[in-house]
Amino acid sequence: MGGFLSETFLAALLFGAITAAIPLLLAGLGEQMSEKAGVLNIGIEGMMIAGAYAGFLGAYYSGSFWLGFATGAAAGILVAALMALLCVRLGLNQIVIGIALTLGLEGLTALLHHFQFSRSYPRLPAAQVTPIPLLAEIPVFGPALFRHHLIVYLAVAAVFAMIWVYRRTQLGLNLQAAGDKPAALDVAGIDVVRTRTAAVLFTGGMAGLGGAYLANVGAGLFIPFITNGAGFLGIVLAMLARGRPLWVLAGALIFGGCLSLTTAAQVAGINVPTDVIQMVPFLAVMAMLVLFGRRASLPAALGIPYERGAR
Amino acid sequence: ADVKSIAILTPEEGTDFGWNQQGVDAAKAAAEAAGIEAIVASGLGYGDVRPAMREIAADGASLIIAHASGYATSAPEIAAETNVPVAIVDSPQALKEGLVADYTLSGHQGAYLAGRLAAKMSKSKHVGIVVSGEPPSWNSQSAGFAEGVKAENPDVKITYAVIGPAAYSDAAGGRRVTESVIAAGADIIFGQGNGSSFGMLQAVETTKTADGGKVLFIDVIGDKTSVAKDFLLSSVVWDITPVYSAMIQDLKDDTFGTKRYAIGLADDSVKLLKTDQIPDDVWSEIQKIREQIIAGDIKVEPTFEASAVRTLMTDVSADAK
Amino acid sequence: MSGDATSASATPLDASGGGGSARDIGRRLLITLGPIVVSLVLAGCVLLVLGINPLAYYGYVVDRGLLSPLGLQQTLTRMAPLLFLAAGLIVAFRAGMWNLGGDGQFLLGAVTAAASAPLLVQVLPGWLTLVAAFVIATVVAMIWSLIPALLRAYQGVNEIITTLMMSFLGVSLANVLVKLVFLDPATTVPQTRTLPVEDRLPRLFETTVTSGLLFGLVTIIAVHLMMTRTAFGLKLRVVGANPRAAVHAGLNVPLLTVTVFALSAGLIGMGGAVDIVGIQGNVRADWNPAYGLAVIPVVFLARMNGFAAIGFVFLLSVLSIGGESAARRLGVPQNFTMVLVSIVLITLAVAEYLDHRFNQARRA
Amino acid sequence: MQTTTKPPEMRQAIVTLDGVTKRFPGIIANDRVDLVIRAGEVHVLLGENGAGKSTLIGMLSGLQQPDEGRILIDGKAMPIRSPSHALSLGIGTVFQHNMLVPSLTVAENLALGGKWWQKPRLGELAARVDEIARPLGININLDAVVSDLSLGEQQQVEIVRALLRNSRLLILDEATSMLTPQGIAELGALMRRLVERGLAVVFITHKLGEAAEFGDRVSVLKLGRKVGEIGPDRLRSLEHDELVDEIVSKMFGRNAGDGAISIPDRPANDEALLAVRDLRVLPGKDTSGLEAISFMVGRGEILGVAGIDGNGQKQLAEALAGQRRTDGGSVTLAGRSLDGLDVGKRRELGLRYLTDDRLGEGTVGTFPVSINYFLKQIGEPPFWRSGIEHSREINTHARDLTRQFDVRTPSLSTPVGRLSGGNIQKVLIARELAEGARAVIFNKPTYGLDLANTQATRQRIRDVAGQGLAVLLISTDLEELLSMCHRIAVMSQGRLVGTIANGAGAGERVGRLMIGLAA
Ligand SMILES: Nc1ncnc2c1ncn2[C@@H]1O[C@H](COP(=O)(O)OP(=O)(O)OP(=O)(O)O)[C@@H](O)[C@H]1O
Ligand SMILES: Nc1ncnc2c1ncn2[C@@H]1O[C@H](COP(=O)(O)OP(=O)(O)OP(=O)(O)O)[C@@H](O)[C@H]1O
Ligand SMILES: [Mg+2]
Ligand SMILES: [Mg+2]
Repeated sequence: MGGFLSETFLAALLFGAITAAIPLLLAGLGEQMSEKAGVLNIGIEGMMIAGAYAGFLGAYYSGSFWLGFATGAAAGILVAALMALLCVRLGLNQIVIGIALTLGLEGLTALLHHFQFSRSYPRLPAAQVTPIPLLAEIPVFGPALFRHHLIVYLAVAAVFAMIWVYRRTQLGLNLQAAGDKPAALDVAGIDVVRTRTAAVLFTGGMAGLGGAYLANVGAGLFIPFITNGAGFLGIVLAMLARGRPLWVLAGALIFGGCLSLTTAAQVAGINVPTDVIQMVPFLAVMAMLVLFGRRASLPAALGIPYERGAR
Repeated sequence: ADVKSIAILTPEEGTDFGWNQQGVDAAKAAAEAAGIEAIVASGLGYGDVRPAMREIAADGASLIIAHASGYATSAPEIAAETNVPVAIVDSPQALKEGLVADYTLSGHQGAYLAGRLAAKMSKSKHVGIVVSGEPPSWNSQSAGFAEGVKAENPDVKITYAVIGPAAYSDAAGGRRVTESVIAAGADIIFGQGNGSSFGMLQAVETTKTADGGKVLFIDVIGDKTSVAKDFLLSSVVWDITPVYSAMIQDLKDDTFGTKRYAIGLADDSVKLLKTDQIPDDVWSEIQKIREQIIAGDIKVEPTFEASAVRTLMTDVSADAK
Repeated sequence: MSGDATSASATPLDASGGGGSARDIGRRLLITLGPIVVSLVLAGCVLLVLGINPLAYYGYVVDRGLLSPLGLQQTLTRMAPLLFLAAGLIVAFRAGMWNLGGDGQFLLGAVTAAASAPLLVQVLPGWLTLVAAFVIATVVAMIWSLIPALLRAYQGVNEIITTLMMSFLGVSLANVLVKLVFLDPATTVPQTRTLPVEDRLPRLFETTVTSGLLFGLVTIIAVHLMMTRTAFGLKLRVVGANPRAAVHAGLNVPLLTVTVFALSAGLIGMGGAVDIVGIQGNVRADWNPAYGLAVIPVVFLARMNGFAAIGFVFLLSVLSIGGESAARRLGVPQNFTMVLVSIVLITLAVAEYLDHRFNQARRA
Repeated sequence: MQTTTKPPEMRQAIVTLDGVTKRFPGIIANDRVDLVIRAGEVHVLLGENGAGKSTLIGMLSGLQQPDEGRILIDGKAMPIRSPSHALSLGIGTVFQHNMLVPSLTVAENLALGGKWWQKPRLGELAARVDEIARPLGININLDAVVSDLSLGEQQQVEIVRALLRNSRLLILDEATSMLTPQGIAELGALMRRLVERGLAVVFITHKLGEAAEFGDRVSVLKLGRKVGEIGPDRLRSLEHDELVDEIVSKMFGRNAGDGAISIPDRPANDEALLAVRDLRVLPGKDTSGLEAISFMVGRGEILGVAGIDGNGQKQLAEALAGQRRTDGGSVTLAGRSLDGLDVGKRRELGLRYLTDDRLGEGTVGTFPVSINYFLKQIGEPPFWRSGIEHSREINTHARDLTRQFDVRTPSLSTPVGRLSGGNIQKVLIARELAEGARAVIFNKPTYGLDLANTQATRQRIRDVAGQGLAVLLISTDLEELLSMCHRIAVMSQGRLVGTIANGAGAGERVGRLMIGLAA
């Protein structure tokens, strides 16, 4: 029983890939919304770590994963509110503020963890999974894909919800206009600052949720710097996807899959340093950029604050 | 010479139930025993620590313990510059009389014991090694563990997995990889990592073996009993206090820098943690093996290179087939 | 109007004009020091919550980062690589190219310098070794920037993604090189061979300050003058401010783009070299100081002005050296320094904004 | 000229400006302006470039807030806080500068502004657009992406959008600048129908003919102040020429009569200076190509290029200047082949190109005026020596040019983007005519300029030809071509469909060619 290529093992690998992909997916979807509306949200790593910390705190003290997700998302939104105030309302440089927020929150959560948990390292129980009837019984894929916490299905559903929002709703048009030609949106009677603020807050919520998932479901605990660059990967995914949520999903799965691949290779006894294997997703993305790069154009007003009446 | 204070520099905070905490605690204990002051500089990271060393030297420390292999280049340089003795790790050839001593530590003997223990206790006859990265001290213990398993029962399979480069804080990665290793059939996990080892613990606690059984965890360096009582099979516990005490003594005797320091089973500076999970008969067998190692009847050599460790793992797995 | 300091895309108005009057300098000083005082108060509140006396903390920061001779030397030493990084970013940002791949370029420069210098020093005279290490690091970093440069120049691919990706890749590659290729066979620790202290860049006078500081200062000033006083710099700024105008004016935009990337990455690679042959001596596996994350905002706050960047890099170094020391002495985790730097960055940015607003109101 | 149902002074005031003042850094854009906009009237706003017309519109549409004074809606003081507030008050605007989202389709652009949670009602929209656009003779493809449309088509979309809003007050800020003569006439008729339904229209134009033809009331701004108003009665009582004279004297403080046709004499020696043979450009995704264009321009000759906007004129200019890759054909200047040469080389040989996109590619808006004069000479002596900038040389020459070309700028170090459109244009002209010019391509040189600036620019062009240079004058304004050119070539869909010698009846023949008939 057991061993390489066993059903359980393959299922665990796939399961692991999904678990690793979900935070990237959430962050990427969030970042995509900001970028669509013209805000380059470099602070997403900070929003994620805030979400991871607050999410863990919420789940740990309340005993409820759902409350944890709620507090995580709320923390992300709180950070995003600061970013929206500074970058959208006041028009401060998005890169400066984004990096500053990331630095500050990584430091702050590490500090808080130090004083709060560094003697006890509390952990959460395993997350409750919701098997999808019938599908969950399929060998390998059932346990890997259809036995997850409900939030995972919701995250995937969010992809389709966002496709719908972008393609079919007035809000989608507004976001697109806010990123491509904010003045046109403004004179059409829609408040650009409000639209962008909403987008940034959404990013914060998604990033916070991603952080909370990472801490509560992915790791089951919070430790400093736990996000480990996931937010920056989210930025890359969002930029590559250029407004298409499905591409974010695909990208997140590729990254998650590559992580599992490194484990598979090791368990199979293939003697390749992990550094080399872990370059694979990045190499794949670079290759995609080289081949299809022409299409990776970005919203015209990305990164440029909007000020009414300015010329 | 007169020894007034010792200073210890660690890359992370001394609250990790592991390498950093062990260093800080031992330095404090050794200083207290010698009746001198201990200066603690923790959480310095893996970047440039020369500023901190220079400053501590200028503040009058009698000895600087650079408690990270990453500090082994800078510390001797600062020693030469400031004339303050330093102790470094992972650089056995770097001795310099009165100035630089090495205390390359290896728990490989203890890890060997842990391997014997794991092979005895594994029901699935399959154990896993999960590490956050591949620094020398992790490698020698991984190798020691594998050798112990193999010596106990060549039929026990070993699965070896590295979370990723610089994955010290990747708790989610630790959990994910450990779950995969458990799914591959392992029911005992020998885990080494800083923050990520809590992710491994989490995986062990929340994942069952294929037949619904319990998975157990063997830790290294520290004693995590207080945070993981029910799933902790054992730990290769280090105690560096004797090493630091010996350094202080050598400084007083002006023999610092003439010898290396090591830890081992003999003086209990490396020992296997006894937990409630270990049956008494197994424990006494382990104790016998310990005696044999101390007596030299069983030889355990440290292996530091990552590639050598990997080869060993492949070999071990191949043997198991 | 989208103010220069506040808009991510606006290039500062020509800096050549601003020979400051006394009042102007006073104002700059006020909008730099004012926010620092504010951030100290804010960060002090965090300290108070943690039960630490902020005054003691700041006392140490100032003393150990600025006033004590030893601390000042450390601060100046830390500035050396950061100055190169800032210079590289100034070239790119002024030309409107968002080179966010500094970390990868820096590390590859560092690793190749570290790999070559200890070997070269056995056959070459010391100074030639250092020159060679610099050249190698520069060229390698330049090559690493080639893909983003070509993609941007000929395919119009946004360089933020490509440089970020190449940075991730560069960091991994640097690790692989250290672990597999340039490994020092004499140690068990995965690291490159070590350049002996006596073969490194000389120190300044009787101090521990590396002469890399001087190179850094000269470089960043040279870059500043190049960008503001030469035809070449003006061409780059035209490309940055309005690429279509550059085409219209007959500039070879793709070529200039590639040049900008090469220059920027080369300077950053030099920063890696200066850190190695000036300070560190070798590169360990998994070493990544991630200087880019700190220097990028600094370059923006300096409005891509070389002289201002020197000031901000100095400030950053004081905070990091002094902060490390203060944290150790008071038992605060080192991470507090990150919080402090973050607050300083944000308040400086807000002060810029207020200053800009105030000016606008006054001119109206 | 017009039929009104009510006596003018009884018509209801929809919007009243009461002593409105707006200041920008260093300038008073509107200085205590009083204005009454009444239902049932087309109120024409006239004024030089920078007179403050767009600023006034900005305040009416909620983009700007007045520094002093009040705005009254239906007689009640009502600060217009935002564009959406303006829309809710029934004020719809077509802005001077394009306000469409290039990446969205026409339909999506028209739908912009709905409640955010709703689905855009694209179907409903199509019916309404049809209803509005058809009588206007506007034919727009709702599914086209805006960036694929020509500027003229985009302007049509904007007009339709403003009409879709059912506004009580419709503001058109230079909305006719990109329309064909036919389109302008249709728009005029539409405005008439709208005011008859009780709407108010504010119409801004630089073309006095349009003002006289469509307006019920004319207000004239000058340097931010309102310097005169001509009410409906007086407007009706004046003959067209008298009216133009009166407006011109109000705007410029002098008499008209300068817009007359004056074609410069050609020097006896009229050898071909610029010769183009079989020039081809491949069509792009959203641009038309060029097919076998051949023509010659002689020394001292002005060759006009007429055509509806978007028929390849820009591609022609760019291909000649070396900015656009060609797919065959040859260009020679004074006997020297330019084929394969880049922009800089062509300029050196004497070919100059004055772009129609002043801010987009002509200048670097954030750079000082002085540098912008020499943007095409970066690195050349005496301004740069061994690559080092010589500010004194640059400033001396810049000062000369500023004086010589009458560029009105606060200082040489002012960012050029802050100058008014006309003054930016003068900077460009100064740059292109710098020494060594042999042939000059002018692309829409007077687009958006006021009368005085337009005339000054036209005179420059005549002078240029008078000095023996070859001039290629691309324009969508037929009057302009007829008033200056020796010959007029007509472009349609990337081809030269004919060349007409200027003279009696030329306008009609050119017009026939433009709409696809034989001359
Ligand atoms: N956003 C702004 N910031 C600063 N100054 C401005 C701004 N907008 C307009 N101005 C100033 O206001 C003056 C009036 O400009 P405005 O655009 O209203 O003129 P205009 O009458 O519309 O000219 P044109 O006929 O060229 O459109 C200009 O000279 C300019 O200096
Ligand atoms: N960002 C700005 N800062 C200061 N002044 C500005 C700014 N933008 C525009 N202006 C002012 O606006 C005026 C030009 O306004 P605008 O762009 O409407 O040109 P214009 O006069 O309308 O010409 P045209 O009709 O050719 O467009 C300039 O005189 C300038 O002072
Ligand atoms: Mg205007
Ligand atoms: Mg205008």
